[in-house]
Amino acid sequence: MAATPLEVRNIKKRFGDTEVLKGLSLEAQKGDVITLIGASGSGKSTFLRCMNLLEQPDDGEIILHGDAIRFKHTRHGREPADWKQVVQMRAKLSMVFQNFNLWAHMTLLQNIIEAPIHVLGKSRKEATDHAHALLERVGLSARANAYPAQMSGGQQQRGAIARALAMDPEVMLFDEPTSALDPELVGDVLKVMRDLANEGRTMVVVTHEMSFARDVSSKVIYLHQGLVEEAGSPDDVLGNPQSPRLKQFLTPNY
Amino acid sequence: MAATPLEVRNIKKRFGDTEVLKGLSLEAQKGDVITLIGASGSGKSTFLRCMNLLEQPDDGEIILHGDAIRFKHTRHGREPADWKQVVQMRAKLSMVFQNFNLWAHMTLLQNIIEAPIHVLGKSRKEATDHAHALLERVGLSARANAYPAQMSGGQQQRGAIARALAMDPEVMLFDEPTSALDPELVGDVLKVMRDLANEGRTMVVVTHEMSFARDVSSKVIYLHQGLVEEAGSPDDVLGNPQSPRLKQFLTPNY
Amino acid sequence: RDYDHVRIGVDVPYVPMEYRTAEGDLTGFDIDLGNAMCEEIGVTCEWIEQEWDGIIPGLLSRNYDAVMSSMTINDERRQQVLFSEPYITMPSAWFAASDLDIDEANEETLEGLTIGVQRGTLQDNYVTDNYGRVADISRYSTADDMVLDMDAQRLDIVFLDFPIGQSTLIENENGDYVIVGEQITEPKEYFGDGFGIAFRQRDQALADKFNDALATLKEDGTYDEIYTRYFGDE
Amino acid sequence: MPDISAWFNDLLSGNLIFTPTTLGYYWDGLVTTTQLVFLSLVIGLVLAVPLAILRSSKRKWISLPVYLYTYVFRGTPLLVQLYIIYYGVVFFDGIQESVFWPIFREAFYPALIAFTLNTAAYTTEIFRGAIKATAKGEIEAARAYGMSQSLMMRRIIIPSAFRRALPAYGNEVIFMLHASAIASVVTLMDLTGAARYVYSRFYTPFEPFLFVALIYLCLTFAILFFFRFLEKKLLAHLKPQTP
Amino acid sequence: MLDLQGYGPRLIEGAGVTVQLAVLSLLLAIVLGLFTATAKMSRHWLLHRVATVYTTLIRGVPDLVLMMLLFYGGQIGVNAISDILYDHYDIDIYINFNAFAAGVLTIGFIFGAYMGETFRGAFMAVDNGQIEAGKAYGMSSALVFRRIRFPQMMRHALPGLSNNWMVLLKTTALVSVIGLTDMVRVAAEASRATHEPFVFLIPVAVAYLLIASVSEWIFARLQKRYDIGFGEH
Ligand SMILES: Nc1ncnc2c1ncn2[C@@H]1O[C@H](COP(=O)(O)OP(=O)(O)OP(=O)(O)O)[C@@H](O)[C@H]1O
Ligand SMILES: Nc1ncnc2c1ncn2[C@@H]1O[C@H](COP(=O)(O)OP(=O)(O)OP(=O)(O)O)[C@@H](O)[C@H]1O
Ligand SMILES: [Mg+2]
Ligand SMILES: [Mg+2]
Repeated sequence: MAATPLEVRNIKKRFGDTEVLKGLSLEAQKGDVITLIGASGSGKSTFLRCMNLLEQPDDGEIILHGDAIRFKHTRHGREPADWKQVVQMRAKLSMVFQNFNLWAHMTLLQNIIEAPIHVLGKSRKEATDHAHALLERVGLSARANAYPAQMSGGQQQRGAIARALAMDPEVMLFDEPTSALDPELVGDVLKVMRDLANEGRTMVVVTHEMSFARDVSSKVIYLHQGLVEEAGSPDDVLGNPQSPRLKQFLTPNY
Repeated sequence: MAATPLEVRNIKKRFGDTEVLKGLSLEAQKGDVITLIGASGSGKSTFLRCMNLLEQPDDGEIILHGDAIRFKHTRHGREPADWKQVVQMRAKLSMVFQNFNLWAHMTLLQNIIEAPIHVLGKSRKEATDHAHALLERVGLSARANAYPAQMSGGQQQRGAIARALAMDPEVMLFDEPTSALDPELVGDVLKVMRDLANEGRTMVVVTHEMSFARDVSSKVIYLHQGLVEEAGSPDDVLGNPQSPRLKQFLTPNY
Repeated sequence: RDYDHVRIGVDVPYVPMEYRTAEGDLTGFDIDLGNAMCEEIGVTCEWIEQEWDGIIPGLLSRNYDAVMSSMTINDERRQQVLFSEPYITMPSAWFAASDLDIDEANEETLEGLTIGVQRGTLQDNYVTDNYGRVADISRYSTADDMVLDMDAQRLDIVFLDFPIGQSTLIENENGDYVIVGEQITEPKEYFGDGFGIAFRQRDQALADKFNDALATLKEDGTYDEIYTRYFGDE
Repeated sequence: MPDISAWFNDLLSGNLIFTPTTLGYYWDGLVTTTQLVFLSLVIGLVLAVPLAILRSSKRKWISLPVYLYTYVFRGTPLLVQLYIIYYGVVFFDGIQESVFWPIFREAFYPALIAFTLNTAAYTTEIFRGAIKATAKGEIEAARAYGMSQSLMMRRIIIPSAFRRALPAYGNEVIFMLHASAIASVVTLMDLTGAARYVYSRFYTPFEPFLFVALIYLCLTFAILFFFRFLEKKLLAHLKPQTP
Repeated sequence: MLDLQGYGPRLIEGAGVTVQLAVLSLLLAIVLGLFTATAKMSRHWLLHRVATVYTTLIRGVPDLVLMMLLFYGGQIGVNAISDILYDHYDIDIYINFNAFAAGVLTIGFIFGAYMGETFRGAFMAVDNGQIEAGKAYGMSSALVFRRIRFPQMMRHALPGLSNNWMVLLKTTALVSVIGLTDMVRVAAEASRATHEPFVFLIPVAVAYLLIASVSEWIFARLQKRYDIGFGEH
C-alpha cells in the first residue's frame, strides 16, 4: 500500500501572544479533495502555509509519503533541521495563491517552465512541451507569451494553476483561489479545479465557495479559532451541521 | 424687495464634442431649498459647478442679488472678465463637496477659520469663536483639533458643512453630500442639512436621497441629458411624475 | 578712467613669486613689488586670487584691473591684454629626478617620457608644440600639483620657470632633483620678453603709471632690495 | 553666395579654436570620457549587485559595513574622493616599487577607481531599494515551488529588481557622465580637460565650453534614448494592455 | 591629534563658505524651481517651452562645464555690454560679479532645473479636490497657492528636495574652479603646500558627512511636519 501523500499532526502556531492554530491535524489520501472552511481569521491560511512550511509551526509533525520533516530548536524557535529536505518537499506540494503571485517579469510560459527547469532539473524542451499541454488544458494556449500584467485575474489564476501542475505535485494546496477575482471570472477557475478533482488529484483547498466544497470535496473541515470544530463528508458538514457556530456560518450563504 | 439671491439662466456647457448642459435655468429665492435629481451623467454636478464657476459655462448668465457675472471671450473660450468679481461671488456661494475636500494639512478648526480670516478678512478671534459655535452645532466640538484623516466620513462631511457655514453664505451648494458615506453615517449629515433648511437657508442640493428631497425641498428639478425634464414642488415631481423617464427613475427607489 | 583703488589678480601658490604662509598671509616677489609700485603711484592695492586657468578672462571681465602673477609677455597674450614693461626676466628650465639619466632635453631623450607643465603657460605651449608627438604631457592647474606628482614619481621631467623649479624642486627634501641642460629663453615667440603686468587694452594710462613707478623703484634701490629678499644676491 | 563663403573662411582663419589640432584634442577627450565612464559603470554595476544583496541582508554585521561604504561615498563629493585616491595612494610606502604602480602611476586608473567606487555606492542603494520592493507574493511563490535561497535570488529577485531599478539606474548613468567632468583636475584630458586646455591656451572660454557642452548634451540624449529603448523592452511586463 | 599645520582656521572659514554657498544656492534653486514648475504646468506655450528648454539643457550638461560657461561666458557677455556703453556713451557702469555671488547664481541656476522637475511632480500629486475647495470659498489663486497647494505639495516634494540638496552640497566642491575658496580648495592648497593630502582631505570628507547627516535630520523633521494630517495617527 502506498503511503499517505500528506499527513499533518497536531500543528500549533502562535503569532506573538495569540495562539492562532491550537493543534490541527489532517490526512490527505491519494485522490482526496479536502476543503477548509471557516470565518475570516480562523486560521485557514496559516494552517495551509504551515503545511509547506511557508510558516514554521511551533509544534506538530508534517509527513509526506511517510517521510517526516525533521525539526530542530534554535534561538528563533523551532526550525526545519534540513532545509534541503524542505525544498524537496515543497517541490512535491504545489501551492496556488489567492493573489496568483505569478512572477511579473516573466511571460506566462516562462512562469510555468521556471521551476521544472531550475528545481526539478528538467530539460527546457521537455518543460516547454509539458507547459504547452498544460496551457491547452487551462484554456490559455493563446496567452503563452503574455506577461501577467497583461492578463485578467481569471487568466492569471488559471496560469498559476498551470504553473503548479507543471511540478507534477503529489498534493496541490489552494488558498482561496477565486476570492480575488471578479464574479464573472470565478467560473473559469472553478471549472479547471473541478476537472482536477475529477481526475483524481490530491488537493487541499481553502475556499468560501460552498457550492464548490459541496460538489467536489471528499472531506470538509470547518475551523473555528484555530481548532477543528467539525469535519466529515460534505453532506454531513454542510448539509447537516451540528455546532451552532457552523450553522450560523453557513446561513448567509444559502 | 430684496433681489433674488441666485439666478442662473440658460447655462450651456460642452466637454469636447458632447454638449452636457443644453440650456439650464434656476432661480433660488431666499429660503428656497432646491434639489437637483437625475440619472448619473445627466449633468447635475456640472450644473452646480457652473453656478460658482468651477466650470466655465459656454453660454448663459449667473446673477447674484441682481449682480451679473461679466464674461469675455478668449482663445480658450468664454471666461469671466473680472476674476475679482468671481472670487467675491464665490465667497457668497459656499459649496459642500461629495468628497468633503477638507484640507488635509489643517485641523478641523483651522479648516473652518481659514477662509473667514483670509478671504473675508475677519480677525482670528472672531473667526475662532464663530467656528466653535458652528462645531457645536454640527456636533463636532470634541473634534476641533483633529485632522481630517482622523475623522470618519460623516464627521468630515459635517465638518465641511461647518466650514461652508463659516462663510455666512447667501446660498449653499451641495453636491451629493452623502453619497461617499457609509450608510450608517448618512443620517447625521442629513439631520444637519434638514436643520439648515428649517432655519431658512437658501440651498441648492444635488442628491440621490429621495426622502430628503421630498421632506425638505421647496422645489425639485429633474435633469435628463442636460435638460430640465420636470420641475416643481416635491409633491408634484416626486409624487406624481409625468414623464415616463422620471417615473422609471423614481421606481427603484420606492 | 582714474583708479585710486587697483585690484590685482594673482594665482597662488607659485613659490617664491607669490604664495601664502600657513597663517594665510600673501607674500612673494610679485606681491612685494606690486605693493611698492602701488605705494609709489599713490593708489591702494587689493590682491585677488584666481586660478591660472581663468586669469585672463578674469581680467577681461573686470574681476580685477591688473594681473601680476609671473605672466610672461608674448604675442598670443598681447592680443588679449596690454602689458607693462617687463619687470623681471626669467628663464625656463627642465627639472628631473637625478636618476633620470639625460643631459639635455630634446626629441630623442624625451621620447616616451611623461612631461609635466602648468596648463596654459608658455612652457605648456612650447612643450606641446615641440615634443607633443614624442612624449606624454600632463597638464596641471598649479605648479605645486606638479611637484606632488614628481615626488610621487608619476612624472619623469617637468618644464618650469627656473626660479620656481629651483625653490620647489632643487631645494625640496622629498626627492633628489637636478636641472637638465641649460636655462632656456629662446625662441622669443614662446619665451617672450620676461614677466609683465597685464591690463585691459583700454587702460593705457594705468599701465603708464606702473611703468613710471617701476622706473622709479629701480632707481632708488627698492627693486634691488626686494629682489635680494627672494633670490639672494646673484 | 561668395559673400557667405568669404565670411566663413574669415571665421575659420581668424579662429584658433576649431583647428584640426584642437578638434583632435576634443576627439581624444571624448574617447577618454567615454572609456572612463563606460568602464566605471560596468565595473560599478558588477560590484553593486552582490553589495546590494549583502546590504539587503537581515543580519546587521553583513549589511552595516555595506551601508557605511555607501554612506561615505554618497555623502562626500566625488572631487574629494578623487583627490584622496589620486594623491593618497602614493603615501603607501613602496607603492612605486610594487606591481600596482603601473596602474596608479597613470591618472586614468586612480580616476577609474574613484568613479567606480562612487557609482557602485549609488547603484548599490538603487538596487537595494528595488530588491526591497520585490512583491512579497512572488517571493513566497518561489519558495513554495521549492527554490533555494540562491536560486530565488538569481532567477526571481535580481531579474525583477533589475528591471524595476532601470529608470533610476538610467539617471545614475547620466549623473556619472556629468560627474566625469572633474577628471581634468587630475591631469586627465577628458572632454572637459580638452576644453580647459584649449581655453587656457587661447583665453577664449566661451567657444570650447559651449562646444563640449553640446557634445555632453548629445551623449546625454544618447543615453536617455538607450534607456528608453531598454525600458520599452524590459519593462513591457509592467504595462497592462488589453489584448 | 590631527596637526593641521596652521591651516585649521582657514579650513573652518572654507567650511563656512561651503555651507553659505550651499544654503543660498538652495534658496535660489527653490525659487527658480517653483517658477519653472509653474511655467511648465501653465497653458501659456511660450512659458512652457522656455521652462522645458531650461530643464532639458541644464540637466544634459555637466555642472562643471555649466559653471565654466555661465561664470566666464556670462561675465564676458555682461562686459561686452558695459564696454559698449563705456565706449559709445561714456557711461561707466561697473558690473562686477563677485565670485561668491557668481557661485550662488550658477549653482542656483543649475539646480533650479532639477528642483523644477521635483516640484512639478509634487504639485501634480496634490489632490485637485483640495484646490477646488479653496477656489470654491473665494480664495484667489495666490491665496490658494500659499495656503493649500504649497503646504500640501511640500509633503510630496521633500524626498526629492532632500536628494537635490545632497547633490547640491557636493556640487559646491566644484566652485574652486571659478576662484572661490571653499573648504575643498583650502584643503587642496594645504595639501599641495605641505605635501600631505590625507591630513587635509579626510577632515573635509568628514565635514561633508557631518553636514549631510545634520541635513538628513532636518529633512526628517520637515517631512514629519508636512506629513501632519496625512496617513494614520
Ligand atoms: N504574520 C502574521 N503575524 C501576526 N498575526 C498573523 C500573521 N498571519 C496571520 N495572523 C493572524 O492569525 C489569525 C489567522 O489568520 P489567517 O490568515 O490564517 O486566517 P484565515 O482563516 O486565512 O482568514 P481569511 O479568511 O481572512 O483569509 C488572524 O487573526 C491573523 O490576524
Ligand atoms: N471634466 C470633464 N471632461 C469631460 N467630460 C466631463 C467632465 N466632467 C463631466 N463630464 C461628463 O459630463 C457628463 C455629466 O457629468 P456630471 O458629473 O455633471 O454628471 P452627474 O449628473 O453629476 O452624474 P453623477 O450622478 O454620476 O455624479 C458626463 O457624461 C460626464 O462624463
Ligand atoms: Mg486566508
Ligand atoms: Mg455628480
